Amino acid sequence: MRMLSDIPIAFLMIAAVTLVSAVCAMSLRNLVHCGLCLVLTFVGLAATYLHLSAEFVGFAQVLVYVGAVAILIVFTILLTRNAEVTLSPVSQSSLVGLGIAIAVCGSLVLPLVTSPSLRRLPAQSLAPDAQVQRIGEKLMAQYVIPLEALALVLTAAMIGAVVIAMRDDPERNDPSPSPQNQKDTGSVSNSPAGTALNSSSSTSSSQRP
Amino acid sequence: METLDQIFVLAKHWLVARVPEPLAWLATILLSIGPLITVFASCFAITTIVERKALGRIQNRFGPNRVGPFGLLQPLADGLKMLIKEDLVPAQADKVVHLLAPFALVVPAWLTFSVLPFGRNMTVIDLDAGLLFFFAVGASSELAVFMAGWSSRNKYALMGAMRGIAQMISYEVPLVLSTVAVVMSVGSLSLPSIVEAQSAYVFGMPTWHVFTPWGLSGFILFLIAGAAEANRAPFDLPEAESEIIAGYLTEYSGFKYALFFMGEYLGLFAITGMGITLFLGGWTAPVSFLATTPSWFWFFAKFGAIIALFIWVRGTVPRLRMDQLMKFAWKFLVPLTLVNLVVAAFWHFSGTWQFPGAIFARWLLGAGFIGGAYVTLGRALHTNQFPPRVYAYAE
Amino acid sequence: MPSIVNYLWLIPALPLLAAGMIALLKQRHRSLSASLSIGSLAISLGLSIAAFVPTLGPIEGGGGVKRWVHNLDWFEFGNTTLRLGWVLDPLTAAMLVMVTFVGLLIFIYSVGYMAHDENAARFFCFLSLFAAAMLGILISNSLLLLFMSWELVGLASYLLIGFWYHKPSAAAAAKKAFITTRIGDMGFLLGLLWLYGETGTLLFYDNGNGCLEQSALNRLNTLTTAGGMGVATAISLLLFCGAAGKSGQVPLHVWLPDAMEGPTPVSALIHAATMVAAGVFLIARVFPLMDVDPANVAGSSTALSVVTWVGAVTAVFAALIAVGQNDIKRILAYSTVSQLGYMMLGLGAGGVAVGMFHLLTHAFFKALLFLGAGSVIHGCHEEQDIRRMGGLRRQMPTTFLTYAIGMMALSGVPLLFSGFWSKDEILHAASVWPVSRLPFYLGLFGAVLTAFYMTRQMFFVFFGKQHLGKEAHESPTVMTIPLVILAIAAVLVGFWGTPAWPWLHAYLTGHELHLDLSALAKSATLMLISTAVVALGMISAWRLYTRKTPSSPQALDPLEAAQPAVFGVLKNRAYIDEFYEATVIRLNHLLSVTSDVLDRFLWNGLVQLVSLMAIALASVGKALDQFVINLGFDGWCGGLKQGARGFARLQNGQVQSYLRVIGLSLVALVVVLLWERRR
Amino acid sequence: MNGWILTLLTVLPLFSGLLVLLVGSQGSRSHKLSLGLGFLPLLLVGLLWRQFDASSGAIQFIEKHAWIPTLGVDYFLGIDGLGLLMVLLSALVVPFAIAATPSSQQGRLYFALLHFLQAGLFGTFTALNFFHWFLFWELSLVPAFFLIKLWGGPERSAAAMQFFVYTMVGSIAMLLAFAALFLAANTFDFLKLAELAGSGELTRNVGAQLAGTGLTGETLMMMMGCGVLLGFAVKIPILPFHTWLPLTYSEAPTTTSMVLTGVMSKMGVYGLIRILLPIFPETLRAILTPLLWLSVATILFSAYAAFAQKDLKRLIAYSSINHLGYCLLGVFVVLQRGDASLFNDRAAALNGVILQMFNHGLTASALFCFVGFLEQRNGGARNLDDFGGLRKAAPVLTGLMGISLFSSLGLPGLNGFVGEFLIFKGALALKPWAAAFSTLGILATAIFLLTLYQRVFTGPLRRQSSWVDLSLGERLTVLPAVAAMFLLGVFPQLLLAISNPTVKRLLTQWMF
Amino acid sequence: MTPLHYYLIFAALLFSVGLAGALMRRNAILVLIGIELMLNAANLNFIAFWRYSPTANELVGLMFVLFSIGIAAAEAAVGLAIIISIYRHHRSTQLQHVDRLKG
Repeated sequence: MRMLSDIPIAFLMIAAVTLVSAVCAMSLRNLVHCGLCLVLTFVGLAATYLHLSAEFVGFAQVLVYVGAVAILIVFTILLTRNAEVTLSPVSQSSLVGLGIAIAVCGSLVLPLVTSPSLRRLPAQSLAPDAQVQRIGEKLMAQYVIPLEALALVLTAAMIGAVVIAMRDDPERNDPSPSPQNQKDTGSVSNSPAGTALNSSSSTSSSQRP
Repeated sequence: METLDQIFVLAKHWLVARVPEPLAWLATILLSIGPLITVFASCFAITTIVERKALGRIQNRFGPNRVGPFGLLQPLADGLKMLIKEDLVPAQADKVVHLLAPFALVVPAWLTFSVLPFGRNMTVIDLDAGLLFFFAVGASSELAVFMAGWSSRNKYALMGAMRGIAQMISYEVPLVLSTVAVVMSVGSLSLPSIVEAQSAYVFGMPTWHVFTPWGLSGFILFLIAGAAEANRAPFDLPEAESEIIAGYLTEYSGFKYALFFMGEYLGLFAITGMGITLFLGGWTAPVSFLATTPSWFWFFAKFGAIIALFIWVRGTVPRLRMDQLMKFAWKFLVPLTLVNLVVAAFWHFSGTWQFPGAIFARWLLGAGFIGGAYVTLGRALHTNQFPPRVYAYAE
Repeated sequence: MPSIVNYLWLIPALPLLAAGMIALLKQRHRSLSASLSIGSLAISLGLSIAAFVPTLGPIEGGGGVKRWVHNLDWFEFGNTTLRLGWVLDPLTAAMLVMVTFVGLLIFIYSVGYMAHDENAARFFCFLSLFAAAMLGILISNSLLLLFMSWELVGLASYLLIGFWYHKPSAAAAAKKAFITTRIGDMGFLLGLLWLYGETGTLLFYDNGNGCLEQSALNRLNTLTTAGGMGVATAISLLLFCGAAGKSGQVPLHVWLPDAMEGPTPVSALIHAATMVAAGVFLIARVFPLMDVDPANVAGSSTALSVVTWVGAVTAVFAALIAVGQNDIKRILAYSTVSQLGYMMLGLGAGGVAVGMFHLLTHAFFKALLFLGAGSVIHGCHEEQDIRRMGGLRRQMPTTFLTYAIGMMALSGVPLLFSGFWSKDEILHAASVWPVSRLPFYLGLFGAVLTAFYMTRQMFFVFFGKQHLGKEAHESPTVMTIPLVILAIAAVLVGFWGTPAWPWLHAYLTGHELHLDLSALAKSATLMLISTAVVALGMISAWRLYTRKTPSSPQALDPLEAAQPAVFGVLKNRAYIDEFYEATVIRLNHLLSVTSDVLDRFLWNGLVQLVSLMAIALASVGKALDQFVINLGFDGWCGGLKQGARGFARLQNGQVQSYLRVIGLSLVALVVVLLWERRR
Repeated sequence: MNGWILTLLTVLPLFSGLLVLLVGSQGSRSHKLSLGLGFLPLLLVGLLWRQFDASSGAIQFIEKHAWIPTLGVDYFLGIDGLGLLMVLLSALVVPFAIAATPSSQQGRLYFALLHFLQAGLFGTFTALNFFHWFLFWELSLVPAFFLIKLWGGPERSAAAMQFFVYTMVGSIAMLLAFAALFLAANTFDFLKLAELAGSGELTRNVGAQLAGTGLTGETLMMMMGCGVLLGFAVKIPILPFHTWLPLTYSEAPTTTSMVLTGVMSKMGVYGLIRILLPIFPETLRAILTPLLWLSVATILFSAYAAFAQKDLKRLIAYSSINHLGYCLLGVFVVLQRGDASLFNDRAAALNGVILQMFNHGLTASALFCFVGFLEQRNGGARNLDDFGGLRKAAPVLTGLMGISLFSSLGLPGLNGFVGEFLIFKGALALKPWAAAFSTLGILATAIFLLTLYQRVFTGPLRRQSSWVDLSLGERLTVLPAVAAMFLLGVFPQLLLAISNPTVKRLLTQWMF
Repeated sequence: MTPLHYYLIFAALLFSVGLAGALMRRNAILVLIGIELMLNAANLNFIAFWRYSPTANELVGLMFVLFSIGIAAAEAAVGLAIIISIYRHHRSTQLQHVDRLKG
């Protein structure tokens, strides 16, 4: 019924890969594997963006997520000793969770499928000119304030993350601080904030897990 | 001379025309990838031998001279060795990830070459955000290092991976920032347009970025960060044999080890290629009257020079300690690149100075500013850890 | 204008200065203080005489009185300035000489009298203060200055009467004196202020526009108050109240007998010579004002007729009471009151000269009598009740002689003694008084009584049996000398006012003076009547007491035996004190108690009431707050709390449960939207 | 035009109070220091007196700075003859009180509060703007309250509370009245208000502004007038509002009651002259007769009540109500309608009032000082029957107290007489019946004062032992006051030279 | 060109997978990964709508995604830091243990 060529093979392939890796990322026992599947999902998504001819966003997605966030997640997995943890049995509450997720999926997909307006959209539209030049101008002109704000947010997040994750009192380099005394020193470590630049976000080697 | 310059391009079009229509798109792709891979694989082989010979000479000894005349066939021997050696995989290792790691490293390395302009319109894919693509793909190498380090279930491997990742992430920042200066002055992310911007000649001197104050310092910073990114020379801490055997490569042997080894060198070649396009004017000739020589010749000449530089550095500069490495990156390189950015901006805006000697004044100011920053940062960081020596007995 | 007028103010100033200095001295400088006060008074006497000399000669232009005035500004208020001043005219000069002379004698006498009193220094201080005040009254040319000295005299009398302060009776007497005179002074003040209001000035003589001068008097003549009475008359009557208070006329005389509590020289000075005379002097001074009377019926202004009537009544009334007294000084006190009545009678009926003549003569012989009584008391060791004395003529001959001369002068023994001439002048004036003849008859009856009680007193004190337990002794010479001098003066003073040679009359009124014995003839009838009257009084007293001499001090007085009821009344001073006690003092007490009660309970009560109301309001508020709001509110809050606990369980800290809720709500939202769109 | 002396004068006591608090320790050192500081304002007033141009009678040393422009409130100080005398009185009485305070018990806080009280007084007497004036009117209450509360007699807290609340209620009425006035005239300045009132415009404005209340201008002015009058009535006091005074004066420590009676009661009369008369002439004239009845009643009732008192302080308290009654009579009598010929009488009455205020200030504080000495010597018992025959034991005390008693009695030659004479001269000409009744007051005063003299000083001396005559220090404290009594008695022109021009100006200004 | 709603469905699916993971798994990191997925699904929606919107040249969708990526990076960093500190505190990253913030 539809021409072979007009079935979006590329899109379907990418979508399939991404969805499968997303499901794996959620369900695998070994957390590191989940992390890696997540990376694959990110790459898949980047490919979708490229497919939607938004190169800049695709490359940005790869650079940010694959380059940084994935590493973060993997490191966190290492630091919180979850690498070996096995899957806990599927409990009753998780089934409820699944049910809700399915319900949400239905509530999202159903209107999409049935809504008349989407059909009206022109299937064929020429690729918008998303030149880096124009993006740069836009960023620097119209969206300069959000850009500055984003810079601030990022710096703040970086410092915050370092402060939160830093060990409480490095002098007392007690290898395994018992939960008891840990509790009283409060969750957010208040040791003297080291210079923001002394270690990349939580990956410096001095961070013995 | 025009044809010599475009010899390869013309050859490719000629061949594509030969191929039947439906497979034409496949042919164009293959024809652009094929030569790329062969050229750089051979470069890899040559550099291994040249490096070992050069190190030998630096250390006042002969390099490998047994296999073939003057040891020239040594890479062939190594390659063969790698292929036939047994590929051991540790028992508890995470087989899948262990297997995937080398490929996760090499594939992105090859991808980085797709955007470099080897000669006039000899770029595989002329991406609008070529530079961004280059770094995006480069960023995935940390992941591969992690997979290698973690999957081999070996403390040294893990330690090596951690160090490697820390180093690569830390040096990625100055690397990107130094290129930002170029992007800012050229105004575009696509590499051919950057080379284009440097192709003009003034009184016979080429307007390469390296001849501007920020360009020179940017080039030096780029090379340093690039070396660290590719785990070369002074920054080859992850595979520091003396400390943690081969770092994240300890559990690899045979073909996977060869792949890693090749990935590393490819990373080096990508960095040098990018350095050339950004600062040394890519395929433009050094002097105006030599402009007629083929563009790709100049690219590979500069390429060879920089690789020699790296080898030379490897031979002479001692390896950094881990904390010095980190401190150097964050406390020294990042601020310097930021200052460099400022000087680039100054250079850009002071372009309109008309009075005579404006060039010298601008040069002087720019260089002075960067030099000043360099000196102050150096002095600020120089914390003499060791108290002054007290010669108890000698008067 | 003689230069002395400018230094007239020295006369009162010197004793005042002396008083000030003595006050600053310590108690023990007795002799120094005595000499100071006597010295200052002596100088004042000299000055008075110096002032008296220029007023003697007749005025060149004839008619009118020599009068020199010296006025000065005191202070200004509004657009006017209040001016005070002093005047030198015959009236002032005469009085000045009399007061300083008698005062000096009394000062000398009191040196002896107070010899054994330890705070004599203070006594002399008060005496000189008194003298200064009295002299101030005499010379003042402004009614205000007169009033101020008047009040100071009152103060001095208060201090002197209450000198023996440790005796409660003395202190009470002093207070009584001051307050009764003060009542009179209130009238005086009102009159003064009214006069000031009407005439615009208080200066008597201010070359033309003084209040006693013709222009002011004519203005006053025209004005009448709302009650129809002439303003001048009203003012004069008010001034007369002051005079009555000070001179102890009938309604306000109660303080004078009690003033005997003070030492005798004080009584002598105050109740004989000076203070009491102040009242008469005031009337004499403001006589022109008194004379003004628009109605001017029967030749004498209403004011003067009132003066006459009061004088007459007081004379008789006081004489009657004097008869019933047993205390030597109290008899003399009542005699002074009656003599003052005579002076007022004289002033009212006969004018300034007559009144002043009797005042001058009375000053001398009454001072003599008081000092004599003083030496008697001194001799009888402080014994004052005449019934306990008796037969002292042998122990105290000089006192007896001088006292006899004084007694005869007082009762008006003819020809030789001054009392006869001055009383004769008054009786003559009373007889020709156009308004009515009753004062004349009262005068005669008073004369009889005077003779009677003086002889009674003489008999009790000097004749009859010796009742005194102790041995009486004659007073020292320092006391007897003034007695002798006064006795001589009592005799001589009479001769300068006899009808034949009316020097005083001429002097005071500025008429021609020429000796004509025919005047004696004209008044011969009157002189005969008065001698008869005096003889009648003396003989009846003598016969009564020689025949029925009371056997012992406690025995009844013969009169009392005859008329117990009447004598009882007289003895108790006609119960006037008790009457006052009953009315005025009681009223005062009542008023004070009511106002205090009113104060304490009514006004305070109101305030407490208001505060109670406030407290009540507050408690209502508290109750309302407690029961209505608290209960209601707490209940509601409790319910709220229960409800909230239900919701609290929802927030169980599990992050994923929150996520579930979000998911469900998303679904619900979409469903709603879909459902919405379908319709 | 803007001088600074008055502000300095007002601020000086505050500083000295603080200084005493900070520097002085307990006991005599703080007493000496406070005494020294107490005389500073007196020097300043001396300076004022010398620079004061008496003849003009206009308000001088004016200081006018905008303070709260929106409210029309400006910092407006200035004194004329009346103000100068009152300032002089406060400057005399407070050091007199400090000197008379037995340094043994009173701590430095006591002296500091006295200084603050003095500051309040200066402020009140120099203020010409209601806001500023009212501020100091209340400010002077606070130290007085504490003085009574902390060092008073047995029922001191009740007395202090009653004193404070009573005066507060009065001043609230006044505040309301002035708020309404502000609505109409949009200014708090006494002088401007006086001009407006004079021209009758004030009544029209009030009528217009507050037309909403449906009342006419006159009735509103009447209500406001009565409000302000109530404020002063409590302070002077006028009869029905005087019950706080005897309790307060008897419970307050002697030297405080010296200041209270010496100067605080004068604030009321000062207020009448400065504020009430110029601003509410018509209103007061309308209710003149009742006011006069009230003042006569105040004179008589207080005199007779005094006679019935047993406690010395209450007796003198009533006598001070009586004396202030005369001031009332003098002030209200001035309002009597009449032609220009009565100008001198009005001037007499008003001068008399000012003189009476000044003299009574001196005499009453001297009397309280003597009572203080008596109280000290008699171990705190102040009942008339506790004394007797002191003349023998303490002749100097008797003499000096006698003089001040007679001065308070109004004996000519002493300062009491001149004031009363002038008031009565004015009153008799303007309102004969009121003057006549008031003379009864003089008589009653004579009676109860002499009774006091008799009961305390004459008669047999009961307890020989405990009595000792005035020490040198006490004599030095009292002598200046007694000397002043003589001086002012003989030379009243000293005061009248200052007050008369001012009175003439006020009368012409009030145009009646 | 693939019609718009393919992308939207794909994004929805991705979103629900993320949500399912977040709800079902008990490990904090996995919840975080789930959230990352949801975020990316949203980004995808943006780009899809941007691509098919008539006013694509405005680059609004694109900008949105860029900023959303930035924010997501920051959020991931802080989230993971919190997880580490929770781990250090509770010795486990199981979400059930971390329930101090309750009513």
